[in-house]
Amino acid sequence: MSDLLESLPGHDPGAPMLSVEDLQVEFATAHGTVRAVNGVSYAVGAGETLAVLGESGSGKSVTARAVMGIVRAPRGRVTAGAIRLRGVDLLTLPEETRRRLRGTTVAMIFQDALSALNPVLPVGYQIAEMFRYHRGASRREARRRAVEVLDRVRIPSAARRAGDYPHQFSGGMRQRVGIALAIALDPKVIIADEPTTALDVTVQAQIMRLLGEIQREHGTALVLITHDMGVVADIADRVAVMYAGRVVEEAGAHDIYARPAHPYTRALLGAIPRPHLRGKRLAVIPGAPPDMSRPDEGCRFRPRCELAGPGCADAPPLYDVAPGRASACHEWTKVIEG
Amino acid sequence: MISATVVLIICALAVAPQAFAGWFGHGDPRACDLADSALPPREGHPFGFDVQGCDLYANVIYGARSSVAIALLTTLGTVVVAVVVGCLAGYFRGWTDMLMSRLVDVFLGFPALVGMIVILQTLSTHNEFTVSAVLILFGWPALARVMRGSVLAVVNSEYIAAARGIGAGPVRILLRHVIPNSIGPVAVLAGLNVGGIIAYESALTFLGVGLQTPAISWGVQLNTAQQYFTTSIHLLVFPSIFLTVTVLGFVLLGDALRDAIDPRIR
Amino acid sequence: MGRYIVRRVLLAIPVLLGTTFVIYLAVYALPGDPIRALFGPNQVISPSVERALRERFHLDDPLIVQYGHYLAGLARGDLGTSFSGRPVSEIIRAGWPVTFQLGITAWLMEAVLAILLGTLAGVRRGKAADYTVLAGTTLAMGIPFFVVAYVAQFVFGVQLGWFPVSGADAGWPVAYLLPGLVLALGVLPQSARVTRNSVLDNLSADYVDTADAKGLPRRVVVWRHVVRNSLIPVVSLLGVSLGYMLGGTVLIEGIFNLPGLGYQIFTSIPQHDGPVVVGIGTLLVLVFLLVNLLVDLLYGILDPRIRLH
Amino acid sequence: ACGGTATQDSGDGGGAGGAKTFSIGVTSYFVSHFTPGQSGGSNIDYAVFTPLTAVDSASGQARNAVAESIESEDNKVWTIKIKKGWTFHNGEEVTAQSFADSWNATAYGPNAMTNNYLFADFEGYADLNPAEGEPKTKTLSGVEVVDTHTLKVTLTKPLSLLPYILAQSTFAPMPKAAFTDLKAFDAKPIGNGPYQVTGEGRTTGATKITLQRYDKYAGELKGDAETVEVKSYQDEVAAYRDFQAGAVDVTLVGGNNLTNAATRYKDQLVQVPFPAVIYLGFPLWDKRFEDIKVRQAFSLAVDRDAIVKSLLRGFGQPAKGLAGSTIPGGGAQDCEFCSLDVARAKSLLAEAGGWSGPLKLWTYQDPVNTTILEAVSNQLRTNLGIETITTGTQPVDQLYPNLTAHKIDGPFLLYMGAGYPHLYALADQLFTKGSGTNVTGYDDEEFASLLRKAAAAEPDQAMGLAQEATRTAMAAVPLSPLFQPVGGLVHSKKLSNVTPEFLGGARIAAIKVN
Amino acid sequence: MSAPVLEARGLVKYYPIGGGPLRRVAGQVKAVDGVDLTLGPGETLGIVGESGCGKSTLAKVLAALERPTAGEVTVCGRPVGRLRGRALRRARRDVQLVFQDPYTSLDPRMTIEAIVREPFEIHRDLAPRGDRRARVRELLETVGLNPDHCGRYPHQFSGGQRQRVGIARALALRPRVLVCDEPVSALDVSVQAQIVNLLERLRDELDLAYVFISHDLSVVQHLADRIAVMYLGKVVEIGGEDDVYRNAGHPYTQALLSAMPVPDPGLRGRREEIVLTGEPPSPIDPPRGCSFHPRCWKADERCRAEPPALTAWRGAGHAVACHRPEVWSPAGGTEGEVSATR
Ligand SMILES: Nc1ncnc2c1ncn2[C@@H]1O[C@H](COP(=O)(O)OP(=O)(O)OP(=O)(O)O)[C@@H](O)[C@H]1O
Ligand SMILES: Nc1ncnc2c1ncn2[C@@H]1O[C@H](COP(=O)(O)OP(=O)(O)OP(=O)(O)O)[C@@H](O)[C@H]1O
Ligand SMILES: [Mg+2]
Ligand SMILES: [Mg+2]
Ligand code: NI
Repeated sequence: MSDLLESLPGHDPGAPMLSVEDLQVEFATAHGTVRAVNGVSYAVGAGETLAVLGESGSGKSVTARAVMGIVRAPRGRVTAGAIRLRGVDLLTLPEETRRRLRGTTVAMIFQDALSALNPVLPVGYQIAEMFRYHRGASRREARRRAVEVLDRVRIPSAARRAGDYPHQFSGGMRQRVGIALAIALDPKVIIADEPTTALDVTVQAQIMRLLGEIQREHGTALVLITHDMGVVADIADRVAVMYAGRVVEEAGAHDIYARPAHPYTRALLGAIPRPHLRGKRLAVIPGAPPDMSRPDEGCRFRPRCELAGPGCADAPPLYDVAPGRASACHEWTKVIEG
Repeated sequence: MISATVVLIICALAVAPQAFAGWFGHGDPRACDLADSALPPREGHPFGFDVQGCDLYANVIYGARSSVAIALLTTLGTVVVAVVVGCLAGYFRGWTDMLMSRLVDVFLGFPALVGMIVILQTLSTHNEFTVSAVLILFGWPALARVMRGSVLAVVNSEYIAAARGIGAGPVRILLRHVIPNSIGPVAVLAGLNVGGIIAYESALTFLGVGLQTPAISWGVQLNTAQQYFTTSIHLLVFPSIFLTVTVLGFVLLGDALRDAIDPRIR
Repeated sequence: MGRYIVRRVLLAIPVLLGTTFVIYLAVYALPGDPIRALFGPNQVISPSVERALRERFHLDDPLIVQYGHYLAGLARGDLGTSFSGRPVSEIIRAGWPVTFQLGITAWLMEAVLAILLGTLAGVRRGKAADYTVLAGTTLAMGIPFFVVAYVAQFVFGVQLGWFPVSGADAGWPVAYLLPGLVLALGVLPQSARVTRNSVLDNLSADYVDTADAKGLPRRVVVWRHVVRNSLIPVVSLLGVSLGYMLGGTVLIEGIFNLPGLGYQIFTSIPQHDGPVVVGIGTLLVLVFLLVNLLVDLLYGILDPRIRLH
Repeated sequence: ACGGTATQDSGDGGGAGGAKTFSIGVTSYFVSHFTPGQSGGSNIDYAVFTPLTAVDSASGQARNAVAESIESEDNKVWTIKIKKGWTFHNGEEVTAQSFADSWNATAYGPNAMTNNYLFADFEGYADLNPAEGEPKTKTLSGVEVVDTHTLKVTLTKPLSLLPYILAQSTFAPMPKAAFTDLKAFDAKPIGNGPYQVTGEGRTTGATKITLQRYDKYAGELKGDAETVEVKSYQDEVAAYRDFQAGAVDVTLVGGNNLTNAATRYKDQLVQVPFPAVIYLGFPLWDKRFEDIKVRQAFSLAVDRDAIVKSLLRGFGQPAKGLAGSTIPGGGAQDCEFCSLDVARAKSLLAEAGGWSGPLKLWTYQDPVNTTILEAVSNQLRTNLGIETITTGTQPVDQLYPNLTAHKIDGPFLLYMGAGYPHLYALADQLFTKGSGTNVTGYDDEEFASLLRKAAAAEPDQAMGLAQEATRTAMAAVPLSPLFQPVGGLVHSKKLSNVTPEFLGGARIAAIKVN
Repeated sequence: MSAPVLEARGLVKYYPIGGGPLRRVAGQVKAVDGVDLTLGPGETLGIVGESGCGKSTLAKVLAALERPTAGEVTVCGRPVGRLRGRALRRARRDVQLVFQDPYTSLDPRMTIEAIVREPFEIHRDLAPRGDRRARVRELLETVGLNPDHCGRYPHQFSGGQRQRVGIARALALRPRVLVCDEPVSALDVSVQAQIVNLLERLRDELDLAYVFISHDLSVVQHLADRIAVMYLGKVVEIGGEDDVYRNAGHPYTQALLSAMPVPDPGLRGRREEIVLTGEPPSPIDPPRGCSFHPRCWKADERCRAEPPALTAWRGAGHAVACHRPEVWSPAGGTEGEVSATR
């Protein structure tokens, strides 16, 4: 089939596979408007893995959902920014075109595989649907393709298990089904939102290996949202660290672990329990994350930051620290030097 | 909070009808002249007259008393019984659950109207209390089923285990944790049921076992109106308007109540 | 599965026996005199006739003996004889088809309307459609259904002539549409609102995000995924509402002149016709239990997480 | 009527060459039994059966029907000659034996026929209905078959009104075939009337019975329509609705629908004054009503004209006496206290010591009754100043036993129809001690002896004596007549000559189909 | 070592499937299948294991929230197995459970003050009525919450804060043992560190003993004195922190350790990983013999036939349930021949 993305206005083969530019997302709540995402930018190229790190509530998932176009109206709204796939701005496209891109060009893996799968439909059916509504496949053809996909994610005796329901699978297998949904149509970008948080380490390792293989085979761009610093260290090419609705640092994986350029990143790394810290207190970040419904002009990390000075009353821009590295801290030089 | 306002107004009507009945005319629901029988609205009598020649407006206003009393009594009664039964069945499971569930089945399966007729006929006095009692008797099972379901969902949650962990006994767990967390759906359903109750009161009158004239209630009025609606439509329209507004008020109030006891939504 | 059904059916037996006793007790406790009722307002009863009738129907025996007679008959497959002289089994056989057709019609109407309206209201939450459904259902609920029945009969039957005013002569479904609708309206508000809330719950479920993220058309997401899941609580409510409908036939059959069981039981109460009331009442409970067994089985189909053993 | 649905073909009855047919709506009570001993005397009963006599609705006189002659010397022993040539629908000849069989069956206690009491004055009744144990014989000694066409009837006391009594459907004959299966006969009777029941007759669960004209009918009034469809309804209201929709050609209307019918079907409505009275009875056992002045005051405080005019829209006759003019012997203004006189009512009540405490009025469960009772209670409150008036209803089967047991604590609104069209019947039912329907507890020797005399007297004197007895009773005000009810027969345009039967239903055989 | 505060002997917990009145039991989930544990005062026992291996069930049985099918739990020398009603409720005071999910373990309709205050209302002897409010504030402070927030509802707090509320509630009863069932799994690293620190502080201040359940090996390593590894309802290896992490003897422990991600991109691709094949077996119908044998790369006939007992292995207090234990450590490669499937 002719590639839908290529036919869209603004398509540029040289542009990054996915780029998020200054994205802002708001939610209307009983307590007022929550600006959950407040100027997030990141980019990921084909075949590359971008890990998105950050405190709970920092807007990682909301950004991902905005990319997928599933921020729920009427409460949630993308208010500014752009989301580009190879230069095509998704936000300017009509809803129907966006729908046709979902699953075919961008796909998402959700955190909790059990609740992310429809409990009353067989898993095979849920995968087959994608072939039916995007590829116009017949019922039988779609089912055959679904079994193939289940096979690809290493579900044993896939043909037989395609008729089973999600609750009949173990946690690891469910997550593999979730991956199967995402890769079924060979999308160019996969966003994985904490795909292994609920799983134990052996299963987590399996899943991560599987994602790596798929990425290698198809050159998919992968956005991996996670809390687990170990996983990031294992597979990410680049890392974006988010805090309070913004990306506060972006860098290559090696650099971030070796020499963080933002105090938040530094604190995060210090909080990881490591064998040599046994018996000692872990480093913690004092205070609590800011209330997103009462935005603070200025650096959002200021109240919890040991380096905070009067200059921090102005919101820091994303400083270019080094080629491919950026930090949103006025004092990044101090941080990077330790 | 429209719902609360509506319900408050209706309750005010029920408590002190005399304050409202006289707005347009003499306001005495019992001052009747057969010569006016079923006449349409006219000056001083905005709703017209009923078949006995009484002012319909005053009657509708006074009718709130019995109807609302029955609705509230019955709602209260059914909710209490349903909560008790639902809690026992859902919390203790086992035999208690089975017995209660079968009892509920029988009550739900047996034609309630038949049961009501038989019992009311046996009771022979038909006032607000007996009618409410019978409506409660046949009204609790549906609510109890809902309650049981939502209790089942709650008792398996971790905060119940936590309460047990700190040594809370069954009574405390039920009163402090289970009931507040499981009563939401019952509140909504109870709100929905209010309309049904007033309608049922009317059906009982229609069957000759409900409130009877000279008792004044919307049910009695609708029952009479039903016999004359082809010739005197106003007899049907005005009580119906009041009834519907009341019902809507209670439906919304049930929703609001559920939200009010849920701190997550506040 | 098979075991489960057998167990449920066996469990129904004591329930039904209990029901017969309770109804018998209730009819027995009714004040007034069955013989007097049999004769009507101002008829003279000669003592000899009265005595003969009392003997024939065991009316002078204590309750337990009467009930014993009834059970003994039941064991022989004899449901007893009505005071009017007709065997109860014959009355049931004659009335059952009418009630069955009426019940099915009403039930189908309720199910279809509840799901359509509830889904509409849920999907369009907070919009005009939602409020229209709320208002409409409230109206339907607030007005007693005998009033609805008479008005519907007058407007659609007499004035517009779209449906037969009464009687079962027109056959299924024509003769049952209007009474069925009136019956369905009585429970519709509840089931439509349960559907609506269930749809709302499911609309915010995670799997809907997945379905959206898969790029499925909205209508597929709503009907395949959301409605399918939302049906689960609705189905159990539909099971319960059948009980209400069977109860409602008591009035509706009379109003629409349908010679069914509801009408029979209704006319039998003032007659103190114990055997008829007990027979039909128990039958209705039995039907209710069976239908709810079916509903539970259907549950297992709708929700594969539930396994019945 | 408005356009009916396709389900009814009542409109094409007069179609070219089509058989004449119409449908009639009745309440289910009308067709609940057909056996003479159990039937209620509905118009359907009279279509299927013809008794010995019939009461002419115009003149109020009993005429011979199957009877050739009915004669007696002493009003005690009667000789009844039967016309020849009458046959049952199965071809069997109607003989004296047919009558004797029918009567014996009804009078035989263990058969438990509801009309059994009507034979109480026949000789031998006591043997068939002993106070205890099984009767030794199965036949009435007072009914003797002299020959095929002659019956000899012996009564226990003189009763000149026998020809009137014999007009009731209870006294219709039964063929031999009936006695092989009485149950089947009750559902599908074989009568001797102008119409025969076809098909399976009355079946459980069906609301329709088809009548077919019996062409060998020997009576005068042969039916016009070839078939008549009888549809039974829960009540007249339902039947009237079906009439409006065009599904029924003729039906009785009552209550509120009369007004509607009177305007919508002006030329298709036949008014039917019922030979009955609606009255407010007083509990004579109740101390508060011991004083006749109280009863008089109550009677004077009711505005009968307003009730009839406003509530009944004129369909009724405000009572001036016990019986209306439709009943032979009725029409007398024998009720002194039947007109509204508030001042007099008040003063009478005051003379009696005034009223204190609550007052409860009773009636049986019936929408029309309750409406009227409410109006009465409103008037009593306004006119007598009794503030705490309530009303109560009970089902018939509770109310009557409670009345007889003197357990009702207030005046009661009741309906009483004459068993047969004669003032004597009404007075006897209401005022004779021991009568099942004398619920006021009225008991007066002077009245009783007058009525006994009336029974024994020749017809022309009987009337006067009955009237005198009634006056006596009315003077004591055990009850206060309110009005004589009027019903209506409404029929479609294709029918004519719609006339009422005694109980109000349309006389089927008389109806002409255009 | 002083007398143990918590002891479990031969604990077994089976859940019937499809049971109920008049119902035949269709099968059993063998959630916990013969576990022995001892916990000294102030000691921390870490429990790790695959999802579904029975960790939470064990926690509930230890906290006397579930009655064991067999075996005995002894708290401070008192067996709790036969206690009922009031006595049982008293006994529960000494062992408190901290739940995994801070979202579901707090009653959403109670303020946190009410939640923390509830233990005082149940056990009136804990504090006189007048002191309760002060005690609640004190407890909230102890766990690092602002006592002025005590009128708020759980949903107004972050996950870490809620977890602290749960801990404060448990502490109100002055227990000897806290059983923590994955208390940090739902939290992100920075909050996790706060809770871990809090637990350590409380241990020092109050001499609490912990049973600490987690599937995050690094957190367990950080906190625990001894570690028990569970597989399918059984403890397959138990020993001191050092023994288990450096000298793991059971192949399952080895697989777990090898899969543990290390937060250092420099080690990427250089760690040896043992990849387990196959799916975890069902606890309804566990494999015969050693329950790990279907996924074990060195299983032989004996493993298939005979369940291995927990036997001492190397260091003191280190025991392994394997017929052929071998030493392996994630960093130092294998001792002996391990054919790791890649
Ligand atoms: N539907 C919604 N309505 C209102 N606020 C929302 C909604 N969804 C998310 N938010 C808010 O947006 C912010 C960002 O949420 P998001 O889910 O993106 O966080 P996250 O970084 O993914 O956190 P976690 O690591 O816990 O998944 C939070 O403060 C959250 O409360
Ligand atoms: N109430 C119960 N009824 C039936 N089976 C249960 C019950 N609770 C737990 N189980 C089963 O017992 C086994 C052990 O469960 P448990 O929750 O203890 O595992 P876990 O090790 O805590 O897993 P996780 O790491 O996922 O929390 C599982 O197979 C589970 O399905
Ligand atoms: Mg998230
Ligand atoms: Mg667990
Ligand atoms: Ni099964």
